[in-house]
Amino acid sequence: MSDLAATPARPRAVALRLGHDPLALAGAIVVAAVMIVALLAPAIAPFPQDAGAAVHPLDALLPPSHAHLFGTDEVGRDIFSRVVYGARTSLRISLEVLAIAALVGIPLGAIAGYAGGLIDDAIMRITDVFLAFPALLLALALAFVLGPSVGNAAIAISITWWPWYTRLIRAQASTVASSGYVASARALGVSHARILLRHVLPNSVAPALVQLSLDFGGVILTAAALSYLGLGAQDPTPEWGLMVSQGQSLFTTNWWAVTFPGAAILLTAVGFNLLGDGLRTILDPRQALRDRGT
Amino acid sequence: MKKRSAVWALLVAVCLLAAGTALAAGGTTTVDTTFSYASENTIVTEFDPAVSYSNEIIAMNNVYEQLTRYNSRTKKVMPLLATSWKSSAGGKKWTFQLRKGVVFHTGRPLTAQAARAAILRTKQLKSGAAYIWDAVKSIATPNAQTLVFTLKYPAPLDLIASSGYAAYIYDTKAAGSANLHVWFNKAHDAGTGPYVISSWNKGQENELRLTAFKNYWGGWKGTHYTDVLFKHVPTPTTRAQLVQSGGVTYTDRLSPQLFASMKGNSAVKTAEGTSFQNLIAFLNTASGPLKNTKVRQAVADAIDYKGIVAALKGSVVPASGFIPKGLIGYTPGLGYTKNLTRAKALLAQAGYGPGKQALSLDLTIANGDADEQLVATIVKADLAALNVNVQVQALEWTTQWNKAKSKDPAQRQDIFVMYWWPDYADPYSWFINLFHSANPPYFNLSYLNDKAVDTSIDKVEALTATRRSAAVADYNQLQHRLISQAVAVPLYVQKYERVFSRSVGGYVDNPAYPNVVFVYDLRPTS
Amino acid sequence: MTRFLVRRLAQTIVVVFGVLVVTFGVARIIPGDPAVAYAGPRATKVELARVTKEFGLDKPWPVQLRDYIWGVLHGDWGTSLYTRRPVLSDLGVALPASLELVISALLLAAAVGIPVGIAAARWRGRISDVVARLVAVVSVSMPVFWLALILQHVFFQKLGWLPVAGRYDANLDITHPLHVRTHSVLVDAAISGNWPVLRSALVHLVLPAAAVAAYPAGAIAQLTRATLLETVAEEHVRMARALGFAERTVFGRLALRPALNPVLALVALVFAYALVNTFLVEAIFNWPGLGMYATSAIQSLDTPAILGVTLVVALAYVLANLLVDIAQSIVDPRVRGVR
Amino acid sequence: MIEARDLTVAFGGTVVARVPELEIRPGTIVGLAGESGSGKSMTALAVLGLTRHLGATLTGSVQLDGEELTGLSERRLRHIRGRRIALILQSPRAALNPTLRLSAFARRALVLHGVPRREADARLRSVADSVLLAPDVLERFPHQVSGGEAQRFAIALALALGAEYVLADEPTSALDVTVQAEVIALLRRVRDEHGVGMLLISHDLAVIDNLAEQTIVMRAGDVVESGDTKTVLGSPSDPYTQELLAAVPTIAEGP
Repeated sequence: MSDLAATPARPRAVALRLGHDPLALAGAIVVAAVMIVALLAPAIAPFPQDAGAAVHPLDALLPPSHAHLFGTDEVGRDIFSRVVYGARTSLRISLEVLAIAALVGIPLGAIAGYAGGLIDDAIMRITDVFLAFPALLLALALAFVLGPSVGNAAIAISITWWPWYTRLIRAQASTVASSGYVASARALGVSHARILLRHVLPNSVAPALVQLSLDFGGVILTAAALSYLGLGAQDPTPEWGLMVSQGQSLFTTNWWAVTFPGAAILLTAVGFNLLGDGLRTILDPRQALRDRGT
Repeated sequence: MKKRSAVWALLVAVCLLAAGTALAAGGTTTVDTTFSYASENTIVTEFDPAVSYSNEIIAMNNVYEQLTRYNSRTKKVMPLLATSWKSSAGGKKWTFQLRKGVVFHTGRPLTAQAARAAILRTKQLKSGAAYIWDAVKSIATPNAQTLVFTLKYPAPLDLIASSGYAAYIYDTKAAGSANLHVWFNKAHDAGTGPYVISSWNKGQENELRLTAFKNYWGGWKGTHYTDVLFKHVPTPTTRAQLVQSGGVTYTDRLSPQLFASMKGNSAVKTAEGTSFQNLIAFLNTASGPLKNTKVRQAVADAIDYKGIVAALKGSVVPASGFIPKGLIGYTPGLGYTKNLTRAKALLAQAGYGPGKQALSLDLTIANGDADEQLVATIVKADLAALNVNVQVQALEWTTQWNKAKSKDPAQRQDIFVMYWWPDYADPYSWFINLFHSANPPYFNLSYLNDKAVDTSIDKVEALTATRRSAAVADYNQLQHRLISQAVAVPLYVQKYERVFSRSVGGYVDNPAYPNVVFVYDLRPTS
Repeated sequence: MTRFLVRRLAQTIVVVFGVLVVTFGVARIIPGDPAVAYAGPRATKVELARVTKEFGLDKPWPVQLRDYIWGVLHGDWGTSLYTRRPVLSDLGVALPASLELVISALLLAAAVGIPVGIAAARWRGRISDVVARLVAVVSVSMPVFWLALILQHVFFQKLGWLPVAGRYDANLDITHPLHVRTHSVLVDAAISGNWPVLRSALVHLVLPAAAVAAYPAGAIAQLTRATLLETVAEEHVRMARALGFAERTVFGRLALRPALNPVLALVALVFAYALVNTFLVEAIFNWPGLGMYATSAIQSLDTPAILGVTLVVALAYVLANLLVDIAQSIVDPRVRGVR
Repeated sequence: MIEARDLTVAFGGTVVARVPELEIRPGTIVGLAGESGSGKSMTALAVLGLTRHLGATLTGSVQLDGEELTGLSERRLRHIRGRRIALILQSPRAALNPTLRLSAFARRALVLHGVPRREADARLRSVADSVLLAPDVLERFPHQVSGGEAQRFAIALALALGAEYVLADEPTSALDVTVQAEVIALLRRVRDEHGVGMLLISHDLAVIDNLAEQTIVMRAGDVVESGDTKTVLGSPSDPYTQELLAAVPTIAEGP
């Protein structure tokens, strides 16, 4: 089986090839926009204090206007400012979750793939157990124990997210482990740890990079769902899922309270998914092969 | 496309076809004699008429009847199971004449002895609103039609007997030798009212169904609703769309915006009116940081009452004291107003406030109530400005209540937000239940233990029957004391906003029986 | 075949055991003494002691774990503090409603996803491919609760085509009462030949199923396109074309069947995701499934019910995985040796 | 006879195969030699018009018994593929649909080309016997048969369809030596007994020398030498052919 692990291509080359795929390009633009909005939130948001604890009950539920681009919510806060700061909350949760998931999942996957046998089986069964638990139900339990909050939602999601990376890396690592140069390294008496670090991990990490870019959208959706159910972000934290939940009873009469936060979730998730798809075709040659159809 | 996916396409087509035909079939509407009531909360927590004290009032008042019924419009007590009554010996002796020809749903006739047994059982069980019968020393039944009450102190017994809670007359022999309480909670009833319980499935959307009681003493001449269906529909938008589409006949409270949008809608009728229901935030005077009066007063001064009323878009009116307008003892000009400077000063004296030690309070509200959620958001924001962090927890009502009554004070909340309305059209219920000391706590969730307040409450009910002006003065003085001590904060008085199908005739809102619809009195039109 | 099944069953049992242990662990870390929660705050000391003993809360935790697992296997999943009924009987009512919604959503997703995936692969690079890929990405990125609100608003409020909520028309209870056997309205109505209720149930199912079906449909379309393109690049398709088979047959029977294998595996993953998505949709459509049961359990701090829901969702996921593995070996003989 | 003139196959701008002239007469075998990537396979696919599926552009003419194939509609071309010109591929088992039993796959191909279902089974079984394929092998799935059996089945299917020409793309390269001999013998019988014209593509000059009367040598897409096998392989004029021959450890004597 020839070694299909892709050596990570140089960033410039990746950007170049992204340009060819219109959908991936669109994704990259949306993601860049969301990141800029998140970074420059204080500058972009006309009413930064509305993202905090400020309320203006007298201006409750004003329709979208020049002053309030997206209108105001049921306690008079400017929805546009809160959606802008919401970008920050969502990106922070995704970074937190994916960092934890990658740091736990990837090494475990590498060990399982490399070691094989009993260790592999044990790790994979543990992974299966955690995969069986949807993030929602763990968030439920955590909301009990530590009280619902953005942080606890992030913990709950990462607990159920790392197994995906373990599974992904294990498949890749076992192929790398069975290849020639690992056998020769071991023959030279190189320690298991060094082999894992120098050979197995670098060559298995590419698919994980692709999965990471795809998962940004997934984590944002899951976090929004938890906040919608009241298990994640709590008022006054500006979080898109929470804003949809709060505006829900106003949907038929004041459409803007629900529409804009929901659209923000959708747009951001679409952006990351398109970008992820684009990266996958570049970083994972097998997929490229499939796409060219030769 | 290939054969396989053609099959799939066919499947989807069948679904859509079903959609079309169903709608066509739904088109023909004969006069619909089922009155369906969409409620935000689950309907039944307790079936025993002696103990029932929660949302099931909306069903119980169609199954059971009281001796009398209060008419909020004329402010008079009307005959129901009792045709006439008179009081003597300075209001300490009341004689009621019972209506003839009334039969319980169990088949037994309504006699004075049966009525006496029902009231005594309710009194002995001492739960729910049983306190309303405290004034009764003994009940005599000289004959099958006459009830004679002897009271320990003068009290308005005709008004008390009209209470929406704990005043139902029921057949105490309904369960024979079995335990009556357990029998009731198997969804049985032993009332005299126009409807009988026909089916109950907890946790389902169509939770409770009542059906007409054939030999109801009022008879079934003319057009009446033959069935009453209580549906649990938590989401406000869904309830609004159901009533608008004819999916349900009546819905309880919608959000102010939804109600405003319904007014212009030809498919429904709307009704607005003042109510005796107000939203009160109880501050924990017994444990936690609010034990310090200065901190409580600061919290009371920090809240933006005008903002709350404005945000609720005309569905509420500002509160003045604890007694709503329309009841004796109502005192205008007693409401709080936001006073930030005084709030800061008071907090500073207690060592809290901006730049000083942060204060954390936990506030509980009932889950799913959009108005309470909004109030919590505004209170949290107002207090955040004073470096006071309010943790809001939305809980199921019974859980919120159990948390407040827990034996360990540390588990209890600092601020308990809930609605209150009188059991009968009299202010006494606020004070005996909410501010009179009681151990273990029941509804006195400020945990107030103030001898002066207790003694004043104990004598005010008797005064109402004898020297009304003295009673009014007492209520006035009581409210001033409670407000100055910031024991609890009245946030607003709710306006009832009803939305029901155009086909409903003869609807009259009676605020003495909160959210209750007396379905028998309505006329279904096509 | 049997060797593969036995190994797969053994793995499943280990995972189920793992799930039970984790659920038990979660129960232990949830604060609040279960006895107090059950007996009620006003319970006397004696009452609390009795409940503690009855629940066996005084024994060391390994013993409690053994009792817990023994209990679960024998149908004793504890009593719900909220409904005061055994959790298992509550789940017996709630699970069929959620399963009815999830399964119809997955069927709808396959009915839409697979043809879209085929079309995208067949006309790769052309407009319909780009459009199909865009539609798939949007449906995968759609927040399901937001979609549910929009569907309800458009199809009920504005167009009035479909009912707003509930499982079937309430006044059918009088004219055509449904004989409840399995608590799945579709199944019960079909068995007892109650066509009006069946039709009304189908109509009430369309919107919630569509909302839940969005993610799976997109995911299935994306994967079908990818695996189909991969299969079409293989030798046997070059041979099929050389034998004169038309593209229609190539992209249909010849390439699709081998390409379906990974799609089946996806169905298992997407099943759990869809089941959780029903939690978000049920409140909006007033669908009395696991979601509504879990939400009311959350609000009333009802630990046994929460654990019951956790366990049943986890077991459903494990079972779905097992069923998919079996289906895969049927669909694609290469997978685990022939029958 | 298959006649190709000035055949070029290009991906985007780059030409991958240019064949000035190719003639395959019934009952004869034309060898096509060259390193891998020299455009040999592309030439075979070009004849069957299958380069279009890979997104390549085809110029030049391909005639079958005088009928120009390059201009034909896809529908007309499909009648010729398999029925008159068959393709044999390098990895025999991978060339068969993995989810169909061999008999089921053959039956679909035969029915596609108008053979009634009843007759299809009989025709397949008789041809299978002629290529020493036991009936039970036909009931297996591709991953349960050996490489040799799969290749023999492919040839049997071509014969069952009545193909007059066979384009064999490295038919023996993926087989071990013993099975290679069997397949080579079978190909010779197909030429001699069934009068089938064949294009034999291989990088193994021994196989070409063994079977082919005519030989063409390609390098990087271009034909560097063509003519009788004896002259091309015996005394090559082109330096590249000489290098190729030198690289082969043993030279089998001519037929």
